[in-house]
Parts: sequence; C-alpha cells; structure tokens
Amino acid sequence: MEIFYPITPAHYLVLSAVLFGIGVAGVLSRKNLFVALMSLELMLNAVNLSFVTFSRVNGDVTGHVVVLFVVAIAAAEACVGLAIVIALYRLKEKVDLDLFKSLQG
Amino acid sequence: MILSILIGLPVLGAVLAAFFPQERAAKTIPLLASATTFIFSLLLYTRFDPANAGFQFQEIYPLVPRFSINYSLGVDGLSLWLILLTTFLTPLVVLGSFGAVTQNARGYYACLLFLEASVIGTLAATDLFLFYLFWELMLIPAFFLIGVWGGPHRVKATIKFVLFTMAGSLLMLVALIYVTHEVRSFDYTKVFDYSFPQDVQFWCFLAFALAFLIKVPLFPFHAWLPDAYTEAPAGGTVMLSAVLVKLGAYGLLRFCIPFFPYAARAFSHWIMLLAVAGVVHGALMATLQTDFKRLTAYSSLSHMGLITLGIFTFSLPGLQGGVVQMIGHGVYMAGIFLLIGMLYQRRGSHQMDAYGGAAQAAPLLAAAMLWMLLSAAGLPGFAGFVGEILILTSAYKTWAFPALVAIAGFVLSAWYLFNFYGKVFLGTPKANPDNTKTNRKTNPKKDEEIFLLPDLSLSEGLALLPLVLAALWIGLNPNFFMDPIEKSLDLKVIEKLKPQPVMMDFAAQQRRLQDEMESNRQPRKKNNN
Amino acid sequence: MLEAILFYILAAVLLGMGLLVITRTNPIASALGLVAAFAALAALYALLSASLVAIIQVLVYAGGIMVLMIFVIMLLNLHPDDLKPMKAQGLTVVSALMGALVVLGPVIWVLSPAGSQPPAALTAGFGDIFAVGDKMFTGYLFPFEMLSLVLLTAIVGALVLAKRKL
Amino acid sequence: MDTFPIELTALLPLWIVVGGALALLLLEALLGEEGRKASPVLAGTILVLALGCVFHLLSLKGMPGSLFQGAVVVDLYSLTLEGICLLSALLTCVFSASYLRRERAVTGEYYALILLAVSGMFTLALASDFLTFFVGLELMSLAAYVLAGYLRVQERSTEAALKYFMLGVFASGFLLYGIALLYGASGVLHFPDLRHFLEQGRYSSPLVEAGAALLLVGLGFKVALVPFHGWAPDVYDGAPAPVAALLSTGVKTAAFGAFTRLFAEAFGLPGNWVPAFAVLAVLTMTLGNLGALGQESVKRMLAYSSVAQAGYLMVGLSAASLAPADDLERAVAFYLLAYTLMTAGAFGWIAWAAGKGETGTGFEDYRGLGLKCPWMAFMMALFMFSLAGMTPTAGFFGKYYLFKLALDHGLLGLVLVAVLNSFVSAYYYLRVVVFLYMKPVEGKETAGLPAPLDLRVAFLLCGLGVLAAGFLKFPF
Repeated sequence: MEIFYPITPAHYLVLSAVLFGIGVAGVLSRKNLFVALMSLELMLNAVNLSFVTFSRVNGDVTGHVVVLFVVAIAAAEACVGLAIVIALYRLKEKVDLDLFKSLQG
Repeated sequence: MILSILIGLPVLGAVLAAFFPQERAAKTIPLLASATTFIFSLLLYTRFDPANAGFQFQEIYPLVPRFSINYSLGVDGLSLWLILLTTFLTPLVVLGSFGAVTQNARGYYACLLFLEASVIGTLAATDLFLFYLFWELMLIPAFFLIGVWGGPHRVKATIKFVLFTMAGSLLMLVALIYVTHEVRSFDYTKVFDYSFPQDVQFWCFLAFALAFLIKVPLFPFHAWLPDAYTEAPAGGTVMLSAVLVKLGAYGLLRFCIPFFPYAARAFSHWIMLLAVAGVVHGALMATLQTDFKRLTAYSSLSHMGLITLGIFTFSLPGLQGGVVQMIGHGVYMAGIFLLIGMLYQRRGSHQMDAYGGAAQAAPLLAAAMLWMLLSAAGLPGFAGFVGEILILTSAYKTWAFPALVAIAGFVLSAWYLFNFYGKVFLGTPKANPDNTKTNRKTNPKKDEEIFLLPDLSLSEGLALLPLVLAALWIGLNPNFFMDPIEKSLDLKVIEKLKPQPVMMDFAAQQRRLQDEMESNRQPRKKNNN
Repeated sequence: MLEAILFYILAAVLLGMGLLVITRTNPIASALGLVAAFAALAALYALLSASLVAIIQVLVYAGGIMVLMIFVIMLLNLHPDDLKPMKAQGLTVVSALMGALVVLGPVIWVLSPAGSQPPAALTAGFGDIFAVGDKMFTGYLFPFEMLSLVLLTAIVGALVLAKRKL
Repeated sequence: MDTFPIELTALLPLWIVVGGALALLLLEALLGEEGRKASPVLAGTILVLALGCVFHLLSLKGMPGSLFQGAVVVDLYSLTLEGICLLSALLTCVFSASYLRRERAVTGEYYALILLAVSGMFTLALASDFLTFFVGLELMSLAAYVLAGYLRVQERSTEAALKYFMLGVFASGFLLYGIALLYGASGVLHFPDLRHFLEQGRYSSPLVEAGAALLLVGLGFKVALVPFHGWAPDVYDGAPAPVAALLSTGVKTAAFGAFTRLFAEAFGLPGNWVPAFAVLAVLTMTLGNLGALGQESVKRMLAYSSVAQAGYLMVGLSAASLAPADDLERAVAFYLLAYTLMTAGAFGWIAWAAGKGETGTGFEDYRGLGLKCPWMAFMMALFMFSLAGMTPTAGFFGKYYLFKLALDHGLLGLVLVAVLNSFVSAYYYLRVVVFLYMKPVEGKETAGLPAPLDLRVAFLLCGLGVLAAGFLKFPF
C-alpha cells in the first residue's frame, strides 16, 4: 500500500509520464490529422502537469509561468496546425496522413 | 616578392583569359602570362645561393593570425628545379595546345594557368597549412582539365583521379592537424627541428606517405593513373605526368622523410620493393597495350617507380639522381605527350594500328618523337641517362636485389618504346580511319588525302624545340642541375636520416617549446602597450 | 485521504479520456474526450495549489483551443467514410504506452528525490495571480514580449495558409 | 559611442527586425498591390540595416553580457549568430524575389514571416534561460512551418509543411519535457544557474541526465540528427527552394547555435556527453551521406547533405565537455557561417535553375548548363567544392576547425570517421559539377536561363564569401 498512499509529487509525475506516453502513442499510431493534433496537445499538457508538480515541490511559481507560456504557444500551434489541415483539405478533400506519400523515398 | 609574383602572374593570366571577351585573345593572353612567368622565374636561378641550404626568397605574412597560420613562402634546393620545370613547361603546353583545344578554349587556358599557380604555391609554401591549401587546390583545375576537355571516358577518369588523391590528402590532413598541434606551429622549420616519438612517427609517416605515394603513384595506388593520363587532353596529360606527379616525390623529400626519419628508415625497404614492383608492373603493362597513350602512361608509371627507388636509397647520389630524373622525366614526358596529342589531332586515334609509316608524311614530328623516346629509354647523352645510372648504382649499393630487378624493367622499357615507334612511324603508311571504306563512298577523296598526316606547324614546332634542347642539355650537363641542390639535399634529408645519438626527452622538448612560446608572447605584449 | 481519493479519481478520468482521444474514429468524440481530460487536469492543478493555472486551463484550453478545433472539424464536414477506423495499429499504441510506462515512470518514481522528500512549505498566495504575475513581468518580461510575436506569427500564418487566394 | 550601450540598444537588431515585420504587414494591409511590389525591397533594406547594426555592435568594446534579468545574453557569440541568421534571411529574400514573381505568389506576408522567423532566431541566439529558449524556438518554428507550406496550391509544399509541423511539435514536446525535468531537479531555468547547480554537485538523481537526454532528443529532431532526421529530406525537398535555403541555414544556425551554448555553458560536465554526441555524429554523417549518394534530384541530395553537414558539427560538439566554451563556440560559429554561405547559395541556385514550378531539380536537368551559363554554373560548382570541403573554400576551413577541435581533445577515431565521410561526400558533390560541365547535352538545346541582376549580385557575394571567409578576421 505504501506506493499508493500517501500521495506524493511522484504520483503526479508518473501520471504525467503516462499521459505523455498516451500522447506519443496517439501521434505515432493515428493517421487522422485531427487526432494527431489532439495527441500533440495531450503531450504538451502532460508536460504542464510535470511543471506544476515541480513548482509545488520547489515552492516556486516559475513553473506556473512556464505553463502559461506553454498554453499560449499551444494555442498558436493549434492555430497553425488547423490552417495546414484546411489547406490540405482544399487540395485533397481528405485529412488522412496516409494519403500524402508524394514526398517519400 | 619573387615567389608571390610567380604565383600571382598565372592567376592574373587565368582571370584575364577567362574574362576577356574575344576568343582570339584567349590564346595570346595565357601564352604571354606563362612566358612572362617563366622569364621571371629565371631570377630564382640567377639569384639562388647554392651554399645556403635554408630557404631563400622568403616571405612571411600572417594569413589566419588567430591560429598563427602564415602565408610564408621560400625556396631551397629541393624545390628550385621543380618550380623552374613548372614555369618552363607551362608556356610550352599553352603553345602546344593551340591547335588541339578549340572548344571553350578560354576555360581551358584559365584552368591550365590556375594549375600552374597552385603547383608553384605548393612547391614554395613553407607553412604546412598553406602547403595543404595549395596541394588541395591543384585538384580543382586538374578535375576540370580532365573532365571537360578529355576523351570519351573522361568523367570516370577524372572522378577516379580526384577521389584517389583526396583519399590520401584527407588522411594527411588528420596527421597534419595532429603534428601541428604537437609542435604548436605550422612553420616548416619548427616541425623540421622537432623530433617526434616513435609511435607518432609511424602513424604520421603512413598518413603523409599515403598522400604522396598516391600522387607519385607507387605500385598498388596507381589505379587512377592509366585512366587519367589516357583520357586527359594532351596539355592536361603533360601537366599531370611532368609536373603533378613530381609533387608526390617532392612531398616525400620535403615532409615525410625529414619529419619522420625513424619511420622512413623502418619502411624504406618496403617502399623500395613496391617501387620496383611498380617499375616492373608498369613496363609489363606497357608492352601489352595497343593504345600508345596508355602505353606511355604505363611507362611513366614505371619511371616514377625508379624515382621513388632513388629517393628511398637515402644516399646523396640516389637523391640527386632522383631529382635529375624528375626533371628529365618531366621534359621527355612533356615532349612525348605533346607529340601524342599532335598525332591524335591529325588522326583522332590513339591506336597503334591506325598509324604506320608516319615518318614519311611527317618527318619532323617523327624526329622529335624519336629524340624524346631516346631520352626516355635512357640513352647516354640524353635526359634520362644520368638520373637512371645514379639511381640504379646507388640502389645497387644499398640493396642489390631491387636494383637488379629495376634494370630488367628498364631493358623492357627500351623494347616497348621502340616497338611503339616502329609501329607508328615506320613501315607502310595506313589510311586515316576517318576516310576508309564506308566514309569513302559518301565522301570520295583523293588518295593523298586519305593518308594525310601533316607535319608540325610553326606553333607546334616552337613548343617542341625547347623540349628537344632541354632533353639534350640535361643529358650533357647534369652537374648544372645537381650542384645547386646538393647542399639542401645533404642537410635537409640525409643529415636528418642519420640515427640521432641522443633522443631528446619528450617532456623536455614540450617544455622548451612552451617556454619559447611564452617568451615570444611577452615582448609582443609590451609592443602593444 | 481526501486528496488521495480525488487524485485517483481525477487520474482515472484523465487517463481514460486520454485513451479515448487516441482510440475514437470520430474526431468529435476525440475532441470531447480531450475537453474532459483538460477539465480533469485543471482539477489536478488545483490540487497542486496552482489556482491561476487551473483557471487558465479551463478558459483557454477547454474554452478556446477546443472550440477552435471542433469548429474546424465541423467546417470541413468530413464524410464518415473518410474517417478510417484505426487499423492494426493497436500494437504501436501498446508499445508506445509500455515504453512510456517502462522508461519514464519508474525513472521518476525511483530516482526522483521529489518522490521521497516532503514538498516545500508554501508561502501565502502561492500560485495566485499576484505571485505568478510578479514573476512573469520581472524575470520573464523578455520572453513574454516575444510571446506576443508568437501569437502574431500564428495569426499571419493561419491567414496565409487558409485564405482562398494567394 | 565606443563602449557598449544599455539594454535596449544592445538588442537593436531585434527591434529593427520586429519593427520591419510589423511595417510589412501594415504595408500589405494599407497599400495592397503597391505594397506587395515594394515588400521585397523593404524587407531587404531592413535586413541590411539590422546587419549593419550587428556589425556596429560587434565592433564595440565591452559586451554587456546578460540583460533582462538573465533572460538574454549579448556577447560576441550571440551577435555573430545574429549576423549569420541575417545573412541567411537576406539571401533568402533575394532568392525569393524572382522566384515568387515566377510562381505568381508575391505577398507582403511572406516577407513579414521571414522577418518574424528571424526575430525567433535572434531570440534563440540570445537566450540564456530555458523559457526564452523555448519561446524563440517556437517563434522561429511557427514561421518556418508556414513558410514551408507557403505555396499551398502545390501538393509537395503543403505536405512539407504538414510533415514539418507534426514532427516539429512532436519534438517540442520532448524538448519541453526535458526542460521540465531539469527544472524539477534544479529549480532554475537560467543557464548560468543550472551550471552553478551542477557544479556544486548537490544533485543526486539521474533526473538531470534524463532531462538532458530528452532535451537532446528534442533538439536532435529540430536540427535533424540521425535517427531523428526522417522529416528533413522531405521538408527541404518539398518546401519552395528559397524557403529550403532559410530552413536549412538560418533556422539550423539558430538552433545549433543555441544547442551549442546550452551544452557548452549550461552542462559543462567533463566527459559526460562525449559518447552520446560521438554516436550521434557518426550516425548523422554516415546515414546523411549514404542517403545523399543515391539521389537523382539535386534538391533532395542537398537536403540529405544538410543532414550530413549537421554530423560534422556534431563532431565538433563532441568535444563540448572537453574544450573551453569559447573555442567550441568559435569553431561552431565559423562552420555555421561557411555552411550558410554554401548551402543557402546552393538552394538559391536551385530556385533559379529549376524553372517554373520547380520541375527541373534532377541531375539530368543540368546537363551542359555550364556551357550555357558559365558564371552561374561556376557559382554552383564553387558551392559544391565548398560543401565537399575542398580548399581554399570556407567549407574546408569550417571542417578544419571542427576536426582540429575534436582531434586536439583526443577524439581521433571520430575524426577519422568524419574524414572518411567527407571523402564519400565528395563523390556526390562533384557529380553536380560533372553534370554541369562534363556531360554532353542530349536532345534539344535549351536556351540559357536569364538571371536577374539582384540574383547575380547575391550569388557573386555568396561566392566571394565562400572563397574569402577562411581568411577574414572573425569577430571573436
């Protein structure tokens, strides 16, 4: 029982690591662009959880500042990512990563 | 300033030739530039002091001050004749190419002059870094010369040539970085005075020697040579055989042996054996060829093996013989390859079968060729003789076995050279392959035109005359060439090769160097203030 | 004890929703899963005394980014046939997950000093808008200024990529 | 003004570039068609102005060091990186001007995005804490994603953008995770603080190592080190050629420059990183070169070559924990300068020679071009010689300094591998020259391509730079 209770920062870190892993798995396995984009968001959020946890551990709000920055940057990335999806959709009428093979080799 | 001007003049000529709008001027500018360079280079001979073994005509300017790389030039006995050989041959090559090169002539001459400049730079550099700069720089014009104006398989030949040479020089670069880091200087004399520990000597010798032996080329590293010589245009072949390969031998004399004497002595027997193997291999391959340009390429390989043999006897006559043979080889190979180019220009073939009885149609050409072949075969009184005898006798004294094999190789060389002469110039005249059978129906010609093989033109004759005279001059008066360089060879190579009585303690040497650096640094600081 | 119960509930929601995101065929379902995951994250932040971050998480992520994403999904109005179900990629998912668990989790668990040390005592107002704002506008003023350019770039970039005529 | 000015003026180049980006956007919005025509000129002027400013700052005595409470550091190294990035952007602008006219895709936003990317590069070059570093990286990358997909009517361009974006954000995730772990271990974000923390040796967990390793993975993706390079050939190949010039030079310069500063200054732990970096170096060089060997498109060959070139940089970086930071930064900065001149030149040349829609990027397409356009072809030959590391070009000096650095610190084996690689690379670089000059023209004769004056001037400067860079006095 000792590893389940009491809750320590390490619990949060493991949670964050697993969430990161889910995000990575999503990016690697899903060919649907939207899902890939959402998986990227999951990865960034997992990191945010780590930052907040470390902030709590160190008793220093620098981590919170970083998280706010990351939120803004994630918004910017989502914006550009969705724009790319729209541009692609105009060319192909599909949003599947598998369809874009002209550059391989 | 003489040396800088010698490098600068051809560069200037090359730039002018490349930029000048008129194709006609493209011929006169390079000729003027190279001739001026030659005349100017005579100053080197007249002002050279044979009693001084050190560098003369020195110039030093900082090039990359932060790494204390200097633009420093100098000439001593080792490089004197090779520079003069280069400046002597270039105008002749330019003159000899007038008829042969018609397409993109401006680029051709620019490359030729650029090559001359980089060769002179390589020979005159007394800073190791500068030497490497020029050494690698030679590749670029040579790459273009073979690749653009060469024969049908030129691309393969030029890539092979560049890659072989590069492979060697890159390893040399690593060794060079190592050596100069150890000595903490790029200055030739500093490295020269330093004695390296034995294991360092071994590896660095191998790395340096590989670069130079590929260039010479020594027996197993020669695969680039037949292709490059055969495919290059006549002028390019002359530069390759008469000048570029000499730089390999020069590198051995200048860097490899004096820097790493211990390793040089340890490897000398192996290299002598390989040199002799090259002599025999070249000779045997030459007898098998039906293409006479390829034949001559192999004979050149064979003769370069002899030069390497002479150098690695480590005796004064052997070294002198090597240097004289370099000059002689440069002159007669230049002659032979120019003449081959002229034959090709007339018939469009390098096959011995395509010719026959050429002496009747072109007596002057035949006479010049005979003269050069006699030199090459080492007939007494001609350019090849003195060097050969000196090398063979001193090699015999050092180690009899390879010398005897080399003599056998030389007998063979007389045979294939005269076989070539006989097939091409004697016998019954053969028709020009361009005008035979199928061609004749569509393009009927008179009988005279079929056998047409015009004699030397004025510019061709002018290009060959100095070579003919030089071949004789070297044969008749070898001391003219040997005396000025004796002192340098003796002090810079042989002295260094004698086993050192007391090897200086390595740590002490490092300390001494560091002290020297400190003491150098301090006065400079004062000056700044 | 309360913290532990909350933590486990939230962790279960977070991971469950995360898995939902990467396994659903319909992107709308994924998006809704993501919203739920973000909400759980916000609650976790609150548990870690990061009040401002928790609020921003809800406002910006759930309120902004997700709306944008759902909007685009609706805009493109994809035909269900276009959305291929996940093929035999379960293996990739499992391996990536296992990798993350096997490598990252234990490394942090076992080796992190944070795992065994009690967290630092908190000052009053830790993680509220004053503390964070104070930090952001003193030590991190320069990157904050640059952040405005990031947003500008995103706007211009989206415009360039998505407008009809070049 | 002989000594260094205060904070705001020390960052003047950055302010100029940011102001320029805003001005270009306003110009496009207010003047429309007229503004479009003027935008390349305006962008060029701004970049030249900023470059002049950088040169002026370089010539001043007494660098201010860190500013904005340690967020940025202005020293000779960061100023030099700024100069190189500006050079890259300036060349890109010149190459783009005629390229975009040909593709009928001129907009003011394009140049504004270039300037925004440059401000990201500056931020990255100046960064002295992880947050600034990350923001700079993202600013640069976002602009780069958009630029890669700028010709969105072309499938290859949009695809390049997608691939670049996906892997870029993916890499950012790892990078950020690495930063989080480092922050967790040390509680600080500033590089000097981190170094201080590490030097005290108080940390007892591999959290630092794990963080730094994740950071390495993230940066490895960004600068395309093998095995994280998969995206690079596709992106450089698919992006419009002038953009590829910017992506492979300016973006890489900033990322590598910051990478170097990070590992030379923040993680100055003796010996720790040598094996990891050496393995990355060997893999990157070897696989990059092998990839380039088999290509039939010059543009794609250049893409692989830029991967291989990153490997040579890694050879120098392998000495990061052994050599003094100054020596390392100097060697890296010089190589980046040389690399920028030759690679940007080569991609720019492709932009010129490939024709409308970039249809002619194969080796075969350049048969005999050397005879039709001798001077333009000669420039390409010069870039190829430089990339192959032949003397006396900048490429040779760059490699020389890097290899010397590694060799001086005992990495003989690594240098031998590097030398072997540079030998292999000579083959495919020279192949370009062979096609330009040594292959007979087959089929129909095509007329020589016209080259506008601005292009010619840019190539001439590039060529002269390649020839002279090794002999010029370097800022530090």
